[in-house]
Amino acid sequence: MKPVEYNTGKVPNWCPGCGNFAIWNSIKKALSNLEIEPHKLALVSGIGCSGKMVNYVRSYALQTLHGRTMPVATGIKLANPDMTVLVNGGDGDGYGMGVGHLIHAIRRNINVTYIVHHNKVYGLTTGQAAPTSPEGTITKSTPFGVVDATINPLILAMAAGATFVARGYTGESEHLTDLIMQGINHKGFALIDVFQPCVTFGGQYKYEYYDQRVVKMDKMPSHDEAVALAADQEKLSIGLYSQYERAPYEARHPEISRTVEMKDVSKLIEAYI
Amino acid sequence: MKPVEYNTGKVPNWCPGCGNFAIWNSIKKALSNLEIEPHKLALVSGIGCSGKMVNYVRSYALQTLHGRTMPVATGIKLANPDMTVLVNGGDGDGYGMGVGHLIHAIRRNINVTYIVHHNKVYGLTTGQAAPTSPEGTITKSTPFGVVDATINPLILAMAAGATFVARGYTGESEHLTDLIMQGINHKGFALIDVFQPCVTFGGQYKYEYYDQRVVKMDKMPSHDEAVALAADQEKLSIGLYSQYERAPYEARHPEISRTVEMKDVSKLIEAYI
Amino acid sequence: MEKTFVWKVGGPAGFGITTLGPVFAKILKDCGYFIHGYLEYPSLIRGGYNSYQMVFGKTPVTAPKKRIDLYIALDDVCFERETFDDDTIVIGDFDNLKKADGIKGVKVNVPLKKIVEDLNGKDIMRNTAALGASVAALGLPEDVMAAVVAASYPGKISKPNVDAAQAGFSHCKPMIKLEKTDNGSCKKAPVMTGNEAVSIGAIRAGVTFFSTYPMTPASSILHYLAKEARDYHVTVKHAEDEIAGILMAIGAAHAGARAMTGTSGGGFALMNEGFGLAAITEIPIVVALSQRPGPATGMPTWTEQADLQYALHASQGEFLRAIYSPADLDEAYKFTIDAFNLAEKYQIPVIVLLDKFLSESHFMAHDMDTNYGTMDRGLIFKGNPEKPYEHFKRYEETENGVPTRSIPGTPGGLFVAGSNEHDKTGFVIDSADNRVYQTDRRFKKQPFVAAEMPHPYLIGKEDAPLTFVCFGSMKQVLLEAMKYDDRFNFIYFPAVHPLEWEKIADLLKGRNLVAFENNKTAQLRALIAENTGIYIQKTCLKYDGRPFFTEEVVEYVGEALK
Amino acid sequence: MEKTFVWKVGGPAGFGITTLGPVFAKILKDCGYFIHGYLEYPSLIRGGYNSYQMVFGKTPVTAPKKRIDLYIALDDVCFERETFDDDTIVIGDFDNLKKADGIKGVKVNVPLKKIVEDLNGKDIMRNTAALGASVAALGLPEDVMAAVVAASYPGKISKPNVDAAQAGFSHCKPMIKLEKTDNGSCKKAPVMTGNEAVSIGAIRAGVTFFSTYPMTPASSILHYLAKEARDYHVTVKHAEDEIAGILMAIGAAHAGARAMTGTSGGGFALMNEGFGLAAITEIPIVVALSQRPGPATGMPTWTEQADLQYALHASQGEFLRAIYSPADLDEAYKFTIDAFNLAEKYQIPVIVLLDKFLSESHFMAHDMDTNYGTMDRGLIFKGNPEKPYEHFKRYEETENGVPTRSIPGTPGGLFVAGSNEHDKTGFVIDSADNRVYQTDRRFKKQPFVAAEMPHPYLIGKEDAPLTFVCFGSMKQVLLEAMKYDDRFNFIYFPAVHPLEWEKIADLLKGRNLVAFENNKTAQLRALIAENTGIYIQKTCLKYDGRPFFTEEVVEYVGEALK
Ligand SMILES: Cc1ncc(C[n+]2csc(CCOP(=O)(O)OP(=O)(O)O)c2C)c(N)n1
Ligand SMILES: Cc1ncc(C[n+]2csc(CCOP(=O)(O)OP(=O)(O)O)c2C)c(N)n1
Ligand code: SF4
Ligand code: SF4
Ligand SMILES: [Mg+2]
Ligand SMILES: [Mg+2]
Repeated sequence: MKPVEYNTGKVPNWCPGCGNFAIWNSIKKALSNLEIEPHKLALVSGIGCSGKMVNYVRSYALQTLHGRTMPVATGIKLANPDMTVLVNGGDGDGYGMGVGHLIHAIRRNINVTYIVHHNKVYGLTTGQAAPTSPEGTITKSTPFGVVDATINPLILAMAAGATFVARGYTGESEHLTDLIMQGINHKGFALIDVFQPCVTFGGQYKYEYYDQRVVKMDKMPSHDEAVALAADQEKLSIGLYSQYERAPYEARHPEISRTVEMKDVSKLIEAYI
Repeated sequence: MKPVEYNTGKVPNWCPGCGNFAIWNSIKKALSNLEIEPHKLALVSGIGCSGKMVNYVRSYALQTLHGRTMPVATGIKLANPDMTVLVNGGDGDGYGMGVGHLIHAIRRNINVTYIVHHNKVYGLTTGQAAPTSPEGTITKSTPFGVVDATINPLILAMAAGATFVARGYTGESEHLTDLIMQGINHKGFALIDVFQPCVTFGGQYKYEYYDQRVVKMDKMPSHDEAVALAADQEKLSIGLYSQYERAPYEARHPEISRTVEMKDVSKLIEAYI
Repeated sequence: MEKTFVWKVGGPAGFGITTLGPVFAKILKDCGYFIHGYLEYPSLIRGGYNSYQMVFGKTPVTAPKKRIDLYIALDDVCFERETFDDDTIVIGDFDNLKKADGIKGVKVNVPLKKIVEDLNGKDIMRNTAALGASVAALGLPEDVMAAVVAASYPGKISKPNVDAAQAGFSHCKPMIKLEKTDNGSCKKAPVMTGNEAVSIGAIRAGVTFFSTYPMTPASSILHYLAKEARDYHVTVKHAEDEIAGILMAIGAAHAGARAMTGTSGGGFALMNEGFGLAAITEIPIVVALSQRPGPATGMPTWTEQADLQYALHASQGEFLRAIYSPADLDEAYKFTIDAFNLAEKYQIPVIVLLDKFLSESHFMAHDMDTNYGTMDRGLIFKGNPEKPYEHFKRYEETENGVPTRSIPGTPGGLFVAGSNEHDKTGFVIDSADNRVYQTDRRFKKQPFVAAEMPHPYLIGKEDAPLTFVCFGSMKQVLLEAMKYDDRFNFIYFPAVHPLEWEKIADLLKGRNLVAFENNKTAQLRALIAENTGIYIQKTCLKYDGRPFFTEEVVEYVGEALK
Repeated sequence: MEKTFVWKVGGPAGFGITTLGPVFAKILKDCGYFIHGYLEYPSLIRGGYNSYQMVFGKTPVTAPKKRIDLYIALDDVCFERETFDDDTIVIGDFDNLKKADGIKGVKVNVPLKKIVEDLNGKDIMRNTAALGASVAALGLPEDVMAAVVAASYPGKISKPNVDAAQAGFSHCKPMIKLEKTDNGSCKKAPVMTGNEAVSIGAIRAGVTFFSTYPMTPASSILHYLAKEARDYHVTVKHAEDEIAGILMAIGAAHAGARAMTGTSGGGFALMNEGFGLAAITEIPIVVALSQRPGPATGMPTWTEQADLQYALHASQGEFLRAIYSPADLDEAYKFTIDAFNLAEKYQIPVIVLLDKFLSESHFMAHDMDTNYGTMDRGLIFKGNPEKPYEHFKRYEETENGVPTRSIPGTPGGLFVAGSNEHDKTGFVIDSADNRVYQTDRRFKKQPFVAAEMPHPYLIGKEDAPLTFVCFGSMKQVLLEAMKYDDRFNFIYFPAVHPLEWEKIADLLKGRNLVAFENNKTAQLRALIAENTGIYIQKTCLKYDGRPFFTEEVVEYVGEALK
């Protein structure tokens, strides 16, 4: 299937110039390259501009609640491991309200690919601070500047033991396509944090900002290098930060069955006689 | 005040031999040493065996909900920065349900001391798996063994940028007392993860287990050393893993006021005329 | 029947539709008209279709209408979404609009694009130019417009906007003869949203702590208080989620703050457990709950009154809560102030129940008394400096079921604020006696709280043949409709719980009742039946995400009394 | 009036009180007695006071009693907590008990400590020794006891326990002459808890996914299903919290699993938002909700029926849910099976409402038919392999408001399961028409679901002068009480929503009604009034954390009919 065939026919209502378009395109290309059939794709999203992705990619889509993509994706994958599960969510959604679920998803190594639209702001609710908003950022909810330290999702995910941690940038869409393909191919949990300029509320964090700072890594760094690169606020390295093997979650649940049928419970009852 | 004077008169109903007694004693000693008056102490707890601490230490105590100590403690400290805020909670409470709040508390550097009763199990609900239960642990909720990777709270907290990260052990109660004192004296968020044998449901993780493995660190390690020590499952190092300075949360809120009074809103209304 | 006039502007999000409302409101106000501004927008940032409707007249106007007198079309999307009468005046840049063929109405071509280009202005300024044209069409004075526009846009963008407005003005002739008015009271009446009134009420009441997580249509309370935080000493936290939002507020209230949170249904769901914590620990908090259509994410930017029963029953176990359901700015302001006193006096969680229509529409306030309210923090232990380390019977009744609070830090007032059932000092205990004592004590407050809640009352002619029953913002709609057909009256619930139901039963009896609610299941009707046994047979319900439009009420009354 | 007998054992947590119950139950059962076991324990692991009460007789017994016939005191704490009659037999190791002076009752001294020491056994085995003594006192056969004890303790601890029981037996003479029984049906009746019946029902119904977070008194459903996971192919997840618990289940159900979660009030609070997600996406799930006293943490190990209204109204917005309220094992089992079919057939969330009394007490099942139920997964799209990548109108009515599900993976069945209001394919849309269509369609299911719910019915003599009205486990209490005084009957609600209320109104009319509920605010009464306008004036309520004891009902009836 060609990338364009993954369109649903709905025209995305993101702001003109929004980074989400590039993510959308990269997803479609990655799916096309990997020949993933729409009915074998479970697309999951949070609530936010990012979460609207469910409307634009041909798939079995499920739009969850704000901050709650991970448990829903877990349930889908465990119930039907044959589905490719691809998750889109915002940085507010995933690193704010949802950060607890993220840590547990990492612990479980659920076999889903999680694309976080890192735009340093709450887009859909018109521009409050996200956990990725740097200290001092002035927003509607923080008119005197953010006072909480900025979350570093890559460092956190690596510390939590994530088996695949990557960073992409919407200004490097082929690179991003490639990351998404790697993420989908990875057997386990793949976090792809994507710098996605919010052209409306993103303040200085627009394409110009990233274009000046983003560099591609030529190979996967060592763990220590990865942490240092992830911490760097000036040189923003994109690519795969960390990957290792560990049995994906569904492989550790031999009880999984897709047959739903009435069961004989006579033995269970007899045990109480 | 002597440690014993911090008793409330309620006899703790922990199992005989439970590690919680040592935490209790260390808390009372630390308070006594620091001369913290009971009415200047806000004790906050979660729900669990650990959470019962509120009944046993003379203080203004608040027992929150399961997993929710951090936001309540944040509210208390911001409303009255003069209070010493000391939090007790379980490892299920704090690293399971509550891990999202923990990460955000760390980002904020809320000026509270958080003692996590690390017993590798849910005590109060009779022994289900905690996020600290090693893979393979057989419990009521995981009769075929835990399949989620074990959480490493120290590594996670350091990665999240905690300004004070320590580990204690109930078998080393003076050391623990000292850690608690350091935590309280620390201007900012202090996480003290305490190995606390659950003698009833803790499986092999009893005093003998820890006694054989626990070693005291003689000085604070470098960051890299700290991560390596925290990862070590055989040599269990106790002491201060990491500490650095950053303005505590209340210091970044100049608007804090303890005066509650009717305000003149005429200017606010006029702005709409 | 008095004539009100409907002005409406529409276009994609990002065209400055929303900002136009308050500017035009101010012009009208300064000209002596009463106004009501109603906004529709989808949950997106650019594109789609936003609209702002201004209803105005010589007497108070409080609800939106279907029929439009003057419409400003900023984009072709308008013609997909709106229908006009033959005599609707439609202002637009018709040279640049492609889908306007065949629409009804009187087209007025204003070259918005060109005006803005000529001024070297930004595209978005087409909105101000169109506004200017509409002001001219209405025969309103140019100088008032210019002054208001000048004052509405700060600094550098002030002048260009005035220029645009004046250019627009010059492109249109007066087309409508409005009735003259010289009502000075309008000039002095503030125009704001329900959320702004709630926020100002909270500040008036001395709120010192506000924490929540943004959620439409409650977010603007957070924005407002955050903005005023330093001037009015409110610690405002945008927390990591609504769970933390309410729990921070509870922690703060425990430590002596006047604390509040605010959210919509989904956030309230997450707050449920904390809500019960406030109840059992008797830590006073105020929750502004602004309804939007559910379930789940539902229709985030639309309106509904479907969380009444949820507000009444949220959180496990049984406990007393109070719920105000203000209809307008004055009530939103006053009830918020009252809510704080009530919460502290009775040590209960108090909800101020709003909806998107009230929270985000513009209304005119006529009675936002800046002196309203006096501080009542209820029973607070003064302390015992002699025995500073003693425990205190925080959960023993002092009067009316209410115990005495002890604020952390107070010498001799130690206690445990326990989420478990607890004894008088707060220590956990499972005994049957204590359970009954504490439960009964907590519920004993109920009749006293009920006596303090604003009581339902009848509006309109006592003997009307039809009586609507409503709560919250729907009062505004019925008031507006009554101007057109006064053959109905209505019983309005400014608060829904707890109430003195015996008295209410008398109010309801012997009338031709119709439950009038902005929901599907007639939740107020259920509440009334539950408490009085009076089951209202007829309903007039709307649940499409919009408030009732005036005409719909008039039509219903017409049908019903045919 | 038939004689039932009350045996009770008490002592600190950790003394093996809880484990004794099922062992003794089996002995009684094998001797032909009907039993009911009721357990009280505080929220702690060692110490405090636990007790287990066994009521038994020649006909079915279903509720606890106040008066104790035989009591086993394992510790001095017993005498602080219990009071006896003059003729209560009190078995204890009185040489080692210090606080037994002055207690009423007939003391029977059994040297438990010595017996266990002589056997070189563990302290805890005093419980089995005491059991043996009580079996002797009741004149029950030693061989049955020995066989049951032998079978109850596995491997190495089997023999020592038999020895202890027999030693205890030998220390006591028959003191009571029980009526002989040879009821073979008891022997064949399973004895278990309500949660076990629910779990077995879920397995019977083919549950393939269960995720939750442990919370008393629902945890044992998790434990049970986890244990049987591999044998019965249930993926069981102990999630990080209840939010994840319900959402994993929703994800799994979406992907084709039969999915369930289970919790108590506090966990349900956290599940609220997800509950609404299931509703708007029409993903079928079953929620076992076992009530305990609130608010907040409340009394975690005690019982109450105070979450009825919460279950009815939880989550923002308006949507259809179904709520079963089983009273006994048979219903717990069957309704759970039905719940799965109902959830899938109507694509709605279904609650099985329990309480601690039902969830954790031991009852005897008389009708747990292993063949009960047939699989009904409702309307499921078969797929269109020709056009595998096509979208499907997942949210278009097929019949009775119910659309056709399409399970991910099915060719040609693509759709969006949207938490926003959506069109027929699931795409987000805000239009008024669509909103009304979808809301009406979702609610259209209601009468069809109502017709499938078990209907309230009258138990007892048609013309009794007093009619209790109850739901859930309280049926068991009233059945027991009726044995002692049959001057009352009662209307029992095996389900609470949705119901065919017109029919129920007829059932209620013309009776001397009393709301009989294990809560303070009479929540079923409210539900009845709301739906029928019938406001029940009289109440018999209990809210101290305990279920009603039989005597309390008898006393109430006596007073009421005096
Ligand atoms: C429980 C809950 N709280 C709040 C909201 C309102 N809300 C929707 S999206 C959003 C934030 C979006 O920010 P982010 O996750 O960063 O996504 P973006 O729009 O930036 O892609 C919020 C606060 C909600 N839908 N649910
Ligand atoms: C929302 C909610 N879910 C579940 C529970 C039940 N619960 C109480 S304590 C606990 C676990 C305790 O484990 P942990 O936090 O490790 O504390 P410990 O008892 O081991 O000290 C659970 C599951 C609860 N109280 N609230
Ligand atoms: S608000 Fe920002 S993130 Fe949202 S669509 Fe617009 S540019 Fe994109
Ligand atoms: S169960 Fe474990 S943690 Fe709880 S009191 Fe007993 S020993 Fe301590
Ligand atoms: Mg964002
Ligand atoms: Mg624990």
